[in-house]
Amino acid sequence: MEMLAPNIYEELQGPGQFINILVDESWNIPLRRPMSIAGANRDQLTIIYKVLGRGTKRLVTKLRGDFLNILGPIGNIFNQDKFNNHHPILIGGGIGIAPILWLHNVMKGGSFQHELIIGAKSKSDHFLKHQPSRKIYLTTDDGTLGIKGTVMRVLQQVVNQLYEPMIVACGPAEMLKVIQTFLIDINIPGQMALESYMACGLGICQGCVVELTHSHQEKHSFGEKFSLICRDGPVYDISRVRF
Amino acid sequence: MEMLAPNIYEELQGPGQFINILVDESWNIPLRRPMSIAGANRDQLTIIYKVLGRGTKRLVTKLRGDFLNILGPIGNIFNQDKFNNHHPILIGGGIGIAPILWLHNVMKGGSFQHELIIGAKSKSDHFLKHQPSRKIYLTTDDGTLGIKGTVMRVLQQVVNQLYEPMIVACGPAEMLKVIQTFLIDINIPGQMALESYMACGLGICQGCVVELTHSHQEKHSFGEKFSLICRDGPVYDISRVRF
Amino acid sequence: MANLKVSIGGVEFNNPVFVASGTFGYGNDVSELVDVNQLGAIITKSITFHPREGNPPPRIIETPSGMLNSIGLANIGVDQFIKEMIPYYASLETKVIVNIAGSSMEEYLNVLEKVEKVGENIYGYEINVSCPNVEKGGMEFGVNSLMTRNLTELLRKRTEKLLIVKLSPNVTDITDIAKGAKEGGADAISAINTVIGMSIDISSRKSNLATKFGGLSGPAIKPIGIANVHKLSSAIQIPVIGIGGITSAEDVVEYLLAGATAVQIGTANFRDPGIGVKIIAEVDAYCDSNGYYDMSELTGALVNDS
Amino acid sequence: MANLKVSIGGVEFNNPVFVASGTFGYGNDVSELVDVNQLGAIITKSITFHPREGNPPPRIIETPSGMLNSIGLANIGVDQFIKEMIPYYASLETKVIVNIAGSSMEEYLNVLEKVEKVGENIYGYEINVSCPNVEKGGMEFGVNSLMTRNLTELLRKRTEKLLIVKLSPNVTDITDIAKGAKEGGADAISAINTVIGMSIDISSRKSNLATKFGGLSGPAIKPIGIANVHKLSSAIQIPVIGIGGITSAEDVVEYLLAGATAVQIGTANFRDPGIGVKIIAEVDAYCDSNGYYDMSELTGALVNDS
Ligand SMILES: Cc1cc2nc3c(=O)[nH]c(=O)nc-3n(C[C@H](O)[C@H](O)[C@H](O)COP(=O)(O)OP(=O)(O)OC[C@H]3O[C@@H](n4cnc5c(N)ncnc54)[C@H](O)[C@@H]3O)c2cc1C
Ligand SMILES: Cc1cc2nc3c(=O)[nH]c(=O)nc-3n(C[C@H](O)[C@H](O)[C@H](O)COP(=O)(O)OP(=O)(O)OC[C@H]3O[C@@H](n4cnc5c(N)ncnc54)[C@H](O)[C@@H]3O)c2cc1C
Ligand SMILES: Cc1cc2nc3c(=O)[nH]c(=O)nc-3n(C[C@H](O)[C@H](O)[C@H](O)COP(=O)(O)O)c2cc1C
Ligand SMILES: Cc1cc2nc3c(=O)[nH]c(=O)nc-3n(C[C@H](O)[C@H](O)[C@H](O)COP(=O)(O)O)c2cc1C
Ligand code: FES
Ligand code: FES
Repeated sequence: MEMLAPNIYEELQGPGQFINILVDESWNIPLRRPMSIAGANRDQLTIIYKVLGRGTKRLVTKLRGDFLNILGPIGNIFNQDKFNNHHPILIGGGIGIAPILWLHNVMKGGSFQHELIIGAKSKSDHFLKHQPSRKIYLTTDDGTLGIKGTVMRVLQQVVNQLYEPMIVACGPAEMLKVIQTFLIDINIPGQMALESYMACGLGICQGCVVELTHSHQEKHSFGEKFSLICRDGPVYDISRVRF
Repeated sequence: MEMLAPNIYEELQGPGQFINILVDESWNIPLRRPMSIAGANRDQLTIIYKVLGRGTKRLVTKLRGDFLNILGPIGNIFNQDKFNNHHPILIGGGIGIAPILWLHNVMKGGSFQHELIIGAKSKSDHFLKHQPSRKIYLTTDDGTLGIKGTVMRVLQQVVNQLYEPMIVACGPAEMLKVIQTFLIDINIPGQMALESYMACGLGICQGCVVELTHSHQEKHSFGEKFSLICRDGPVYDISRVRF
Repeated sequence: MANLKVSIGGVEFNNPVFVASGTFGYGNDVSELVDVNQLGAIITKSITFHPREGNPPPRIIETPSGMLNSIGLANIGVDQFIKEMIPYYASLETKVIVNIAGSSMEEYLNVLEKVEKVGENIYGYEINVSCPNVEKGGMEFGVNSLMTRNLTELLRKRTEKLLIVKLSPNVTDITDIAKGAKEGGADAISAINTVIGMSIDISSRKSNLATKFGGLSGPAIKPIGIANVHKLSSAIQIPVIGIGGITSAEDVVEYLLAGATAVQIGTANFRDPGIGVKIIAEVDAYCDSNGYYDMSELTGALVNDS
Repeated sequence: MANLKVSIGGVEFNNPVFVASGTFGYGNDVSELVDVNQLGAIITKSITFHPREGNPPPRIIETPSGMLNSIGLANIGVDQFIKEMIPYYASLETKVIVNIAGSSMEEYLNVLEKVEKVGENIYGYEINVSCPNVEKGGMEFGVNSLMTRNLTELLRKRTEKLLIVKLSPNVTDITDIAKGAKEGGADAISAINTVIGMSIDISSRKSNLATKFGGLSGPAIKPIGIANVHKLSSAIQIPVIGIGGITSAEDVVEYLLAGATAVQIGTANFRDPGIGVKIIAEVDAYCDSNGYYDMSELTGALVNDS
């Protein structure tokens, strides 16, 4: 879905950031729905979303030309400075591909070397081409496209062939958890963008927390153990998150 | 608004009856909205409604071809047998014109003599022509069409010129109340169709009652003092209602 | 086909989906529209000893995801009920539970004894304790544990049929009241009755209900119902019948997981009196596609991992 | 232009539209988006003596026309609050009220005394009594009239500023608790806090909140808020601040008619943090087009004709 949002575009910092969408003007759907920005072009933002429940079902009913009440840009960004002496491996799974795709496109534009791994259940969930020669690897659980299995299969392969790899991931909690365990084991650094239920996206409800491994107070979070994904996230160092 | 409703059409008894419309499939609008039938032609029902609040605002968003969840036909009908030795004066005001128009059309079809008085705030609320020669009198509060004033102005005039008049009225409670007081004073009989908030329209919520002057248990009402408008009404003898 | 049967106090119901008191009349009004025999049970509109006119209109108003009502227990009284409804109920296959209300212990007892004498196809009583108790100066039975216990005990002595006490959520500690009911000999608890609410028409500056206060029902109160059912089922050992805001098979499953043995559908009947029957089929389908074979696998099967 | 000013316990507020505790952070998070100086008052997130991490996630879930939360009073603690927020508040024109929570009488007192020493632009305290009282074995202060009275009395002795007691609706008789607060010396009552609720994810069979139970808020509870405010304003003579499900100027007017002197906007801030400021303008316009010149013409102006 594409939308014209000049004000947000102006303040945009980069991949990782998201917008918070009021999908229904009535209280039929009380809370906004957060969606990562999947791309930005002039005044236009792109989001990619999967229809899961009421909110996203409502979102698909929006027509070209409709107004949408959105708040953003929200959150921090993938830290690209850290890529300097590293070879980034971008991993996106399920509804977490949006920020990864944006990052991929940004890096492609800047001709930065990187690998891209996108996982999904089945062929129909994909919209890229499986091109291992161009370092784009698609996986499907059912083997209908690309490599059969999860993103882990590809990751395990490519990670050994690269010098100083660094992982950038976004996707379902289960996927991130497996990646985290794997990376900590082999001592490879990484960043990941998290998701959670959100009421405000502004730091005022304290609803969107994640537990951190090292106690340390973030800028916007009230405590040291829990961090606000909407303001101090969604991007965290992979080792810092306790699932 | 017109709708195809063959099942309802089959069971239809006549003017006075209404349908109960689920204007929103979600609970954003919890209760159905009752609307009098304004006409029936083959399998097609007509309703005429005024946009007042959330329910009717939702109703106007329905498009040709949409499905509408309706229950009906509900309620009793104007008792036309009683017209036998009488000269009916039909009075409709505000959102109460629908059943009156249907009755008017039915009687016109059967070439029954009658007067029709329709009152509204202003010209734009009317869609008939003011034709005193054809016994159709329109009134407006602001004098922009027909006779300036309320339906009472016309009623007071015509009632004296007729032999054994009988009133059939539907409209806002205040209008019906004034008509009732007037008729009781001069001892003229009448019927009127009432409105009220309704949850079910089926007799199961007991929400839609009106107080009666003479205690007497109706078929569907639980008590003697209060009568269920949805099942024992909406049409009542004018002298029986306590406003 | 899962086994939808549930058993409460020794009585077996074909399925756990009942219709709530006051939201289905006596069942007869809609029997042309709905195959009421498919329902797990019909709970009647509250019956009092004398007929009751109920409160003056307006009696209902819509609210966000719900409604307020102040019907005021309008009902035909126990004598007319027995005369007109008992023969109708005898023709039904669905089990009928008579909801009883009263403003004194004696009134509850008198209604129960009359029904007890004649009641064919009446499988039990649901005691609505949310009525002002005239003996105790208008205090509701349902806000006091001891009063609830005494009332239940009195009724228990006169009937072997199912005795269900229906509780109000408008109390500090619902489990305390439930314990009173249990000690008095109740077979089951049903909860919740409506939540006290009010709404005002700002243009007329009047309450939207003639009685000012009314009872809130519908999806808006579902989280309140779930919380109360979960509290109750954790605190007492008798079955709990869940009520409040149910509109779908998912809602039924949610109540069962919270600890309910059966549920009642209320306000949703006003939008669609056939919703109960539809939901039964959907619960069945849900069980099939999720591998549940018996309702007992759902009741209280909440996963506690914190 | 109507006169929107309202006075509570001698303090004058520019308008009756405040933001509710826990739904606006400390005000600073959204000050770039919203002109917070237009608000009648900012009620801070509850402050406790020590910083509190709050409950584990998930902490929020949507419900019909509302939401459940179990934030668990996450806050930065009184010391950091004083260090970081007091300077910010000194720069505001809007009056600030500090909401205090605690699990013992002493904790409330210690927080109040610390703020009392430094509090510039702090016009008073809102006492959140819906916290479990560790001294009394976890029983909430807010469910007991005497405990509420004692707590209020203790705090009253230490401050001349506005003392508001915020009440929970999860009690049998809210007016009883309010009387305790009034006797203890409260200047005003605010009501309601959230309603206890729960919801379950039927596919994982877990509660949607890590803590199982949470607090229900939003339009779903508006009728409950209106009912409680009307009960309170009829029963006690001190001002009532209405809270619960407010999303529009009409809702504000409804609360005022029910008896509130001012109101607080909660959950609606999460959809639009600027809603309070918008509503103020709309209340003004509403008064103009309906011939009200002063808020006092609205407060309690319910027409009783039954
Ligand atoms: C920072 C952030 C960025 C996001 N970016 C995207 C994106 O780019 N594209 C996209 O499709 N989605 C994204 N999401 C998730 C998206 O917000 C949810 O999918 C959406 O809110 C679901 O709404 P719903 O009403 O359709 O589903 P609901 O009715 O709320 O839920 C339906 C089902 O989806 C699950 N679900 C709900 N919310 C989430 C969630 N946040 N994560 C995982 N499962 C969930 C529920 O558990 C439930 O089983 C993002 C979330 C966050 C916090
Ligand atoms: C038997 C019956 C037949 C009816 N026939 C028609 C008809 O043919 N055409 C038509 O336009 N309307 C008819 N009505 C009224 C119609 O049901 C209401 O106008 C409608 O429900 C208003 O819904 P809403 O959501 O738009 O307004 P709401 O948001 O519910 O209310 C908006 C405003 O309208 C007023 N209002 C609401 N319901 C009524 C009512 N029943 N009577 C008068 N004022 C009301 C409210 O007090 C409020 O001020 C009938 C009602 C009944 C009971
Ligand atoms: C219009 C109406 C009338 C009711 N009448 C009764 C009654 O007579 N006796 C009773 O015990 N409960 C009565 N109730 C309460 C319901 O049985 C039920 O407990 C409550 O509505 C909550 O369920 P719901 O949210 O599904 O409606 C009534 C509810 C409504 C809405
Ligand atoms: C996420 C959230 C956090 C809250 N935190 C607090 C709090 O810290 N202290 C408090 O007194 N009330 C707290 N409340 C209650 C609100 O202040 C308010 O009383 C309640 O939400 C009802 O108003 P509403 O329906 O407008 O949200 C909180 C409410 C929500 C939704
Ligand atoms: S979503 Fe409200 S604080 Fe993060
Ligand atoms: S509308 Fe329910 S009984 Fe008439």
